Amino acid sequence: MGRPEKRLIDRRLGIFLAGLFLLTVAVPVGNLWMAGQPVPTYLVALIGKYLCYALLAVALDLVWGYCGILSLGHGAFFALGGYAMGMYLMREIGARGVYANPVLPDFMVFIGWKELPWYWYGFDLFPFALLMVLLVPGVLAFVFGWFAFRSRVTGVYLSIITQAMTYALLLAFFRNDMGFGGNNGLTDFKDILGFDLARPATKVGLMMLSAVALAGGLILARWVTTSRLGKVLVCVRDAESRTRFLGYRVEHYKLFIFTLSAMMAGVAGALYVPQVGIINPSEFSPANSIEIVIWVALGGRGTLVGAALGAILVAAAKTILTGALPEAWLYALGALFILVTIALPTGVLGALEGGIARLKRPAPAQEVEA
Amino acid sequence: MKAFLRMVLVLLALAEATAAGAADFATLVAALPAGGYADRAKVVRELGLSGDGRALKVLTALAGDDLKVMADGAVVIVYEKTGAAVGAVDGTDKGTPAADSLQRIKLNNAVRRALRTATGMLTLRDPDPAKRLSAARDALRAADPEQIEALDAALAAETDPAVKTVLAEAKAAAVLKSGEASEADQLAAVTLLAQRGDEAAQAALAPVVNAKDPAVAAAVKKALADIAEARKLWGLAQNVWYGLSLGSVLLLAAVGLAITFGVMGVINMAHGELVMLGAYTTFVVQQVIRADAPGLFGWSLAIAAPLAFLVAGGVGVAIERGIVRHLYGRPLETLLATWGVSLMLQQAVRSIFGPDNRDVGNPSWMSGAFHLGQMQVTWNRLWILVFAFAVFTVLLIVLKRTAIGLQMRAVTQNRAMAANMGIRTGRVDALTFGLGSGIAGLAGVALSQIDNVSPNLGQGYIVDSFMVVVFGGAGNIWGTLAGAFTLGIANKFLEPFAGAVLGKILILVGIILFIQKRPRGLFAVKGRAVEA
Amino acid sequence: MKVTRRTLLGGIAATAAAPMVAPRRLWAAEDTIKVGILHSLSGTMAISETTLKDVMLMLIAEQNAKGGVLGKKLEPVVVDPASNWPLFAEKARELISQDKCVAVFGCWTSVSRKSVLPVFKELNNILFYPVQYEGQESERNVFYTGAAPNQQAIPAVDYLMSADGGSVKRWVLEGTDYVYPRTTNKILEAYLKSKGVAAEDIMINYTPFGFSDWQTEVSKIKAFGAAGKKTAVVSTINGDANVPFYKELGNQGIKAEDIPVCAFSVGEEELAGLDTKPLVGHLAAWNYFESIDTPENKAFIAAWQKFTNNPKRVTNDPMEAHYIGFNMWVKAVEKAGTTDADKVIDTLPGIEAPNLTGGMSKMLPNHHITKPVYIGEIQEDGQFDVVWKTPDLVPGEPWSPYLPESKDLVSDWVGLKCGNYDKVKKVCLGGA
Amino acid sequence: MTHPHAIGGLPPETQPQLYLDGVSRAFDGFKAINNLSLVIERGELRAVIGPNGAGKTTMMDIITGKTRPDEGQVLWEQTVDLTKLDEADTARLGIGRKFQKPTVFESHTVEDNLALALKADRSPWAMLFRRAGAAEAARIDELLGTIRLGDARKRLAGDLSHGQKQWLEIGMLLAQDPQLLLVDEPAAGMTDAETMMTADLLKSIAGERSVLVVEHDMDFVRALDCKVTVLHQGSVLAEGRLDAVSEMPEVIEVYLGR
Repeated sequence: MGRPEKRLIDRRLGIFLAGLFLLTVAVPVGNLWMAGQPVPTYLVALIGKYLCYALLAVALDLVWGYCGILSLGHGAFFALGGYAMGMYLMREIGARGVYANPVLPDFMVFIGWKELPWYWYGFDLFPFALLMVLLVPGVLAFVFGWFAFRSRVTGVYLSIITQAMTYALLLAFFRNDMGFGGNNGLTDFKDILGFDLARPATKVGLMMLSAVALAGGLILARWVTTSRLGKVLVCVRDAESRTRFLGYRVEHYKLFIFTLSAMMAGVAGALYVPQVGIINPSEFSPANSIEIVIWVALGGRGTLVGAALGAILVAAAKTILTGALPEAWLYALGALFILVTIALPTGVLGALEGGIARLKRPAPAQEVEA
Repeated sequence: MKAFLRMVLVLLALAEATAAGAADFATLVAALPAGGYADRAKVVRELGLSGDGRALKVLTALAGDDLKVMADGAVVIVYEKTGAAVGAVDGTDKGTPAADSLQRIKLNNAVRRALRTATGMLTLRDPDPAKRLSAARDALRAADPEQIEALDAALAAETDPAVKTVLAEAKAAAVLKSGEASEADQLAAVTLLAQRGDEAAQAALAPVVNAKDPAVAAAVKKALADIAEARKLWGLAQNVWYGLSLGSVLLLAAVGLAITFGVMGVINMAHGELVMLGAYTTFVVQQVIRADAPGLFGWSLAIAAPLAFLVAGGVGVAIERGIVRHLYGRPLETLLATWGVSLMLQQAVRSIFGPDNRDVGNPSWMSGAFHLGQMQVTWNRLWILVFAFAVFTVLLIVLKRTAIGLQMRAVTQNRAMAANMGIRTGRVDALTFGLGSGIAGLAGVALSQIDNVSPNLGQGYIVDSFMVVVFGGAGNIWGTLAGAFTLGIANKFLEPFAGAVLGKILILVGIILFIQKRPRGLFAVKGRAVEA
Repeated sequence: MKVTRRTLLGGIAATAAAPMVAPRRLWAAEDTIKVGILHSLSGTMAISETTLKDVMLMLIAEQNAKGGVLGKKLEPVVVDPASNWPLFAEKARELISQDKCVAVFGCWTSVSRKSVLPVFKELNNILFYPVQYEGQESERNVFYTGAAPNQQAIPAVDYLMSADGGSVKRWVLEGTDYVYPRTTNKILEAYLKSKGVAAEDIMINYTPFGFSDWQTEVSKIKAFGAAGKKTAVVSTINGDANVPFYKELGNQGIKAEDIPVCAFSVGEEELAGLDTKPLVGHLAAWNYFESIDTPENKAFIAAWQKFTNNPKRVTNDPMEAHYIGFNMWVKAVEKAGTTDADKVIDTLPGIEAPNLTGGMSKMLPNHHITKPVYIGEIQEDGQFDVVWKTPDLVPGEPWSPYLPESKDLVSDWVGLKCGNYDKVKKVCLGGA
Repeated sequence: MTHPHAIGGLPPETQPQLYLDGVSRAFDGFKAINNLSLVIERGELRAVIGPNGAGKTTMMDIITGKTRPDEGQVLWEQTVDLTKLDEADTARLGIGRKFQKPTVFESHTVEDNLALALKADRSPWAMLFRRAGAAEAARIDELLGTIRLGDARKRLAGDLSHGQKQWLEIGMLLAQDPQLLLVDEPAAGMTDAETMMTADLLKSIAGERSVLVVEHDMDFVRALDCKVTVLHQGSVLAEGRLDAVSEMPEVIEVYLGR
């Protein structure tokens, strides 16, 4: 393990941010202004989606990589952020739904509801929806964490109850009575803040926004982890008991980072929904949350940039393989997971950096792997 | 036996032929193919009431789809094996008509219902008491006023007390339905049915709750209330049974995980797929038996169980040696690798067996149900419960009483020390993982009897299995036992009130809250050693 | 050493994958017409959807054998949306904008259709949707070849209420908790009440997806049926949960003669995973059964079993829907002389294509088709025996007249150019 | 919560710093601590000895609030009830604890380990914004001198030797500026020279602060040259100078005599 660098933007983050910046410049140019459209609109939405996943992975890395909390329920925070945004987008449709009801979303008319339930109030206002994107996942994480961390639930026990949490939410959101569209979820969005979601320019804008959010999330996460608080988090991860005996209220630290991470996940979800055009309960499924863990592990736990990279790699692999090998892609993906864990214990980023380091400075003979 | 039966039939036919008239029977049989289902049901009913001894044979053939119409319009009974046809009315030989020249007499539920009642009427005087009992039950279900006469005759001739009781109840139901008997008779009928006190009695009483006679109506109302009250307690017992049964399924699914995850600390996400492999092994075994030795079908599960253990256990050993071995000390990474294994196993099964459900049959001893008081117990659930306990007991014995079990515990408690004492830890690891996986395979055999056998089978159980192990307290297989049954019973008590969906949500919230109270599960290993 | 290991592992992965990989594009030539196939080949829905992918491949191969369309070969493009709803949208976009498919045949669940809808509207392409659904939708870019509620649910209930069906008086509406059962049950509840069924004679019950412990639910049905009135269950239970449901029914001794179960989502394919002996007489309502004896159907089954190289492979209703839909599309393209989406969409209404049950189905202006309705009883051999059918083809109607929200709505993409036109207010609702 | 004032001068003899009376604690029926009473005076150096399972670690768990006693009184400075507090509370009161197995933050540098242990506002919010200052650096220099790890300042704690880790942990305790140090077997795994140096260090710490040492190594206890408490089966068997205690027949029987 190398010595942690103290600078806010180290080389690793710097390179990644530079790449991200190039992307946000190249994509709009290539999509909107260049002849022949070298970047098809299809790709824009795809990149936007990957960037949201990357932000979600960074959020998980913050709690898992730095504080040792393996959350198997982070998909829940992502989905809640997504639902908050989805609710705004539903209200934004207004009377353009198939039943032309100015207030009720189609699915409510469809199941015969006569008035808007109270928890849908306010979502017609964008700022309120934005607040909820942060608040709903944040409050859930705070309450959940307050109970769990205070009772000193740790390790697999914590992982499993986070899984129980997202599973319970999955079942709850499936229920049509909940008023969130049941299995179909929220869909058929028209526009956001008056911008038509079907227009390429809107898609490019959302993708750029996602890139900015990812950059912001990375910098924020980096700032937190390089602060004294970040060091205490690592203390908690490595020696929780020692940290307590030094007088730190471990549960407060866990609560802080868990809530912050949930809010980041919520933002990722909120950006994801207008780009994929649907939010439904399957986002709460435990398998989705496990996949987030896999992104982080694959990219490199506790490196932030690695987590983002892992998310993008796996999502891109899925896109390519489901199209290129529709009957066999699961073999390829499964094999990828196994190979990475066994052959690259420090994740893709670790292997990459190790490789570069070796290239720069030819290793002494005895270090060559036998 | 057969000869005797035929003799009785002939005697009966002779006795009644004069009264009912042979022409009538022939007309009825000839009318069977005509008209719609409602007409057919009517003819069947009349055949039943005719009491004609030949009717039973015709009706049995009809139920078995062996009654056909020949090109010339004659109704014949066709013997399935030989294809030979005989006249349905007189038994004359009609040769062996070509299969496609025969027209089917189709059935639907209404006709089938009429058939059941009619066959029942005709077997009320059957020499076999079991057949008479089932006939009496059919009569009770039918509650047909037109059967009163026949029931009276059967009652007079009946010697078996059990059959007699049901016959009396059947008559009571018919009497109530007709509403024409004296008040005293009707009240007696109500009392009789109230004594029976089960769903059949309820079904017989409920329609006459608004009887014309106010006294009868009141008595029926009271009887229904009494039955409902009495059944409440049984309902409680029934719920406990459902809970135990669900618990046994959870236990089977989770106990293998209690070894690989609870004892060894490997987060084995492929556990569900090992269960699935067990179920597919059962399918393959049954396929082979169906093709080569149909007589062994009753034994198919007994044959499949050890094979499933070996298949899943073998795959488990391969996973351990190939992957998990490299990851000890990095427990969370086993999650990633075994998730990959799970994806590959799912897809492999999909490629080999196809994506749709496979038909795993229930041997006869796994089918049907029996009554325990007012409680219904299905055989398959009972055997699964027994199987779950058997697996658990054997596992306990292996862990506590055998040399390999001792080595397993030694290695999991102190690997270095065990290695120093000459235990080959690598071999023990592989065997322990194989044992846990093999048990997952056994669970698959049981689950194939109640659930889909499809590539998704495992995914349905993996989350629940982890919940059970963690709720019970990882590292303690007694905890898994207690956890499985607690969750099973709690679930089944919540379900009637909250519904299946909300019930499950409440259980999950319950688990979350419970872990706050006991952060190391139900059966936590206590003491200060835990956190050291 | 390092290099060798990596190559070795890569080699293993490649050899493992190679035999299983079906070539995605069958013709590499440029001069083909590409048709997208958007069905899940993995995940929970693979169980139902894989068959539909296969049937599309067969239909396209047959069409190519006949010379293709407009003188060009058809080229199927298969992708796997993996039962993941956002992935459906992504893959739809890929099929249309990357692979330049001129029409897509796909989706099973309503949520997957809802997920891809905006994509088809935005990119102006054509989706053929082959599964029975809850209605309440009619989109310009979608052609619904499965049954609308009036082509399945209502006739089934009519049959059960008839003397032939057993004059059912008491109803259990049992479903999986999602939109299709919820809506269907709502329509049925309104319909039953309009037929004079009392509220206490209707029990509605929902269970989660993949529900497997049916003990309590089945005993509840049994108790509900013990009220002395003829009771039937109308089941909108989703695929996976059906096998344990029927197993429990059989074991608890609920016979079709006593409490028949009429299902809308159980076909030949689902029965293939079951021992049907205890289930004889339970019902299903569909627009097609494999057992229906017509020359077209016989030929289709023979071709299917030959194509899949499996003499036991069954056929089912959504397959027939794809058969009809595909033939309609071929005819429309040939009539329009182009694959241009706008022209094909305008040409399709009015096109007729034979169904497999001896009739001619017609594409209606509301983008639904005319279909016969059959009620079948389960037989011992896993097939259905038709016990009832509608005398004529029933035109599909997306907007249910039994729901207050939709009773005034009509869909007409030819005259009114509107999927949700309010007859009373005389306006096309919504701004889409 | 009030933070203890800096200590100046020796406290009066009559004021016990720590007071345990009739404390019991059972695990699954086994009484790890049984009616234990113990008084530590301010500035005192005390060694606690006893065979394995005598309840030494459980006693420390109870004092630091990690384990709650079933019964009995545990008072800090005669007023604060320690049974109501948890580890972080007791640490903030001024009780520092060193584990038997050296526990330092291995992925942090030696310097960071000490910096994180320094007495300061421990709330997450304050930690988020705190940056290193000159005063802090000076204090760390001083501590590094005391524990003789000046050269290792920038090294990762995980790379230190076993003995160095023990020292670093003691340094972290000192950084907390505690009034009472609970030290669990500090000499375990140390060389003889290191053991003697540790004894000297602890002796120098005592006086200003109270120190309670649990130890097996008799040479080390002898080197500490202080009052000794012998624990047996969860209660105090004997108390006094080591020479006196080791001559008591009951002590010889249960502990030294083996």
